Amino acid sequence: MEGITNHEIQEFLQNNLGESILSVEESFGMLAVEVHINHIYKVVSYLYKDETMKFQFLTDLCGVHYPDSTNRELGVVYHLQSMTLNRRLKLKVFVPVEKPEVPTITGIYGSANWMERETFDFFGIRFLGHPNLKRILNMDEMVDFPMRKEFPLEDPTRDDKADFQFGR
Amino acid sequence: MNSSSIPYDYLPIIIQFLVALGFVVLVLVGTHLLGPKASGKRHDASFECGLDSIGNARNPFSVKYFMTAILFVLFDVEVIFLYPWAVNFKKLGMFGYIEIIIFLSFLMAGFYYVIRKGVLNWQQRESQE
Amino acid sequence: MKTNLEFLADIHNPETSNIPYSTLNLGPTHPATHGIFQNVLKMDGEKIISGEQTIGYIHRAFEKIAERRPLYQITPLTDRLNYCSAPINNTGWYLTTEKLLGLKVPKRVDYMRVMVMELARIADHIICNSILGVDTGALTGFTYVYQYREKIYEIYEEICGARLTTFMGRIGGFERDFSPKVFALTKQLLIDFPPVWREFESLLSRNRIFMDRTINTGAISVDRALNYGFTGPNLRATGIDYDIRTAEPYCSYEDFKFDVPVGTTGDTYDRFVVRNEEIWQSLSIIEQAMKKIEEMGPGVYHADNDHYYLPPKQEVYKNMEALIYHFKIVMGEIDAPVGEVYQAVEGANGELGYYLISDGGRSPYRLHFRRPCFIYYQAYPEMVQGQYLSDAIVVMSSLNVIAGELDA
Amino acid sequence: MSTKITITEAPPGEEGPGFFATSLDHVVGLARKNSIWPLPFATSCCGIEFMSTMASHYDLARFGSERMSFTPRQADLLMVMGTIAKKMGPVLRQVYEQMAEPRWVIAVGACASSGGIFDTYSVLQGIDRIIPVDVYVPGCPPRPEQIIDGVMRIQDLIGKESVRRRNSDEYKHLMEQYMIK
Repeated sequence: MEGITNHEIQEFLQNNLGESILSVEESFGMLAVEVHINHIYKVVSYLYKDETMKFQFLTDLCGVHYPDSTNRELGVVYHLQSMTLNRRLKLKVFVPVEKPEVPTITGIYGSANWMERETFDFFGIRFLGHPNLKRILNMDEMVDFPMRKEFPLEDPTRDDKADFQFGR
Repeated sequence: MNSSSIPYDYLPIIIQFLVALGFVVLVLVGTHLLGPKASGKRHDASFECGLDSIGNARNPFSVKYFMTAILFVLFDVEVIFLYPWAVNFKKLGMFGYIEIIIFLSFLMAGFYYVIRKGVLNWQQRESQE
Repeated sequence: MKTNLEFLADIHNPETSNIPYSTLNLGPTHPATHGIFQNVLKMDGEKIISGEQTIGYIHRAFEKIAERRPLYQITPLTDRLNYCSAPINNTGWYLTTEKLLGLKVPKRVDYMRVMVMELARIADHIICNSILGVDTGALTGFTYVYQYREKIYEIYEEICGARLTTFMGRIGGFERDFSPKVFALTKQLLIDFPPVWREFESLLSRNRIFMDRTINTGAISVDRALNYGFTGPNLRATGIDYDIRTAEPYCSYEDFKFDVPVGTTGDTYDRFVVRNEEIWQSLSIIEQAMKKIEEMGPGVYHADNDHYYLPPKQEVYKNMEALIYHFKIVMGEIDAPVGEVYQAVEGANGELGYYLISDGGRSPYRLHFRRPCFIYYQAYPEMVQGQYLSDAIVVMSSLNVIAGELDA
Repeated sequence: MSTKITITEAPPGEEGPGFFATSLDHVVGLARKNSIWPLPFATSCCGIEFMSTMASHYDLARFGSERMSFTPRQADLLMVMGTIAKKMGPVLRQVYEQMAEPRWVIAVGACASSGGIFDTYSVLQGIDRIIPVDVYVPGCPPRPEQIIDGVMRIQDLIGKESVRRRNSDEYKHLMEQYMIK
């Protein structure tokens, strides 16, 4: 397909947003760019406004939890897409679990509203400046964050799979 | 002797009336006695798609609903007046025709007033937020 | 003393009239929501001022379950995402895992998958458009056309035994070849269905009542749609011809000739007509796929990869490696390679994406489903503002929001 | 077409020229049994299978359930179809409590019966934890024939139920167990 290749994107990122890019790698035909936490809003809006790149569609936004990478435990992955040039790009941001704060991008993309609420609901990553940051899928009374690795999957009230049933 | 005033000629009608009345009473009383009752605070609360209803339902609502309803009643009654005319408009001939035209023109004038006043359409009050 | 005129004038400007806005709860259990999500609508009489949604009433933690299951056991989860078109979700998941494994799937399997996916798209659009008819009062359309969804169920049963949550196919292909009955049933469908669908279209498309109810209700402009992350028929209704089958052809869609229907104003009528036209395109794709499969004749129906494709049972009894692979696959002891993959598939109501992070273990480290209706349903209050309540019902039904996919 | 057609036999009772007498329970049971108005509490995949049951191919209307009532007021049978999350629990309980007596409940599908394949933190493991259930229909999703079989099981229950059952203390004890006043 015509449109820009990953290599051109990499170059563009290096010379325009060089200081806020921490690392770039390519997997399965898509660039994964790790961005410094304070520059994420700048990078996303730059890519949005830029004429040559035209990354103007937020495909997806989700959280990831790496419990054992110190003070980079919680990550947020943004999938951007340029429909006109038919190219996808993945931005990653990592924050420590003690201070899980990421600036919101609902200003640029209206679709990020619920996706950020879902990421907060699952991982507890607070999105600063989000218009209405509260739980979206789980019950409001829920205290802890279910998608973190240490949270158990099974329903605690169910005892038919408990150990004593199997003589353990 | 066909004097039609002897009461027993009306007996079938009375029996028919009693049967109908009896059926209604029987069903009402029967279901009241037979049917089980369920009542309770939540049971008697108004159905709000599964949630508890907030606020009371008696606060004032837009007058446009009331306007629409009243105007419907008015023009519906007008149509009822047309029935007797429609049944024998052949016999009434030109006289009946003129009468109806006058009757309808009065109501059409009222209808024209309502339309120009814009009572029926909801558009006027544009949303503010 | 207020004259008659001033009294009526009061009604029309809100500052003076002290009538508060009434709020209506289009709550979880409501026939119009086709699923369980809640809209609290603030209304001025019949006109909607603003809406606020609450979802998550059947949140089942798919992504948490997916982190504890080997790869092939995640397919039943994908069935239950958009359960009106389960085969598309299944095939999307297989494409993701095959991309991670670097598995090359033979051409014939691609065509079989395309045929199955287009059948699922027709089934989903049948439900969406006929229920849109029901919501505007035309119940006969639904009962008449729903019969052909049963016919598609019969084809699914012939392929994989299930009607709705199909678990169709395996990583690398299909469990068994399509029996001749599948092709016979599909040919019969291609003969019976078009006249019925033409009749259904003629029932609604030029129907005065339907057009009055749906034309420019819930219209959304192109840039608002893109800002809200619209994809699929809802985005194409606004005029953008973005379709993943043409933008990033997967499963050898490039061998098929079909065009992408596009609307103009992005209102409910356009969404209805775009879905109608997509059914015609899917029918022609199925025809092309069947012709291509018949030309290739009976042949291989799966990629031969021992680690992920169950060896045939006779082999398992006879030779040692097949027995070991059989055991390892069934017990889920096969470790997936390390890597991060994002594979998007053109689902029936939008771009269904699978973002899979694998750390080399047997189950994914993190699996995120890009659920189209979770993303575009955010725009509902903005699309419905200033419309009437009856328009709100029709807009919600034309958006085809599926609760299973909404709260995955 | 199979020629074996079973005609439902009349309830036990005295037979005579031109009249038939039987106990009140049977008559009321017969009437209730063949006019059940279901409340389709359809939340997910089982709901789509219920649409097939109501559509022309499987047609639940042959069993007297033509009119689906989406409000609990005019509903006899609460058919809970699909996964019930914990967030949905209070809603389901409210809808059940607002139904008029006599009321019956079918748990259609594995998710409604026992939480099904979703043994997760957010799913209610079976609706019998919050409301009493009369018939469980297995399957994920159950085929329309299974749903119709569930409705027929309910019809047998209703046919044999005595008119005084809802006032009996055994039923009251059941209600206390679920804290339903």
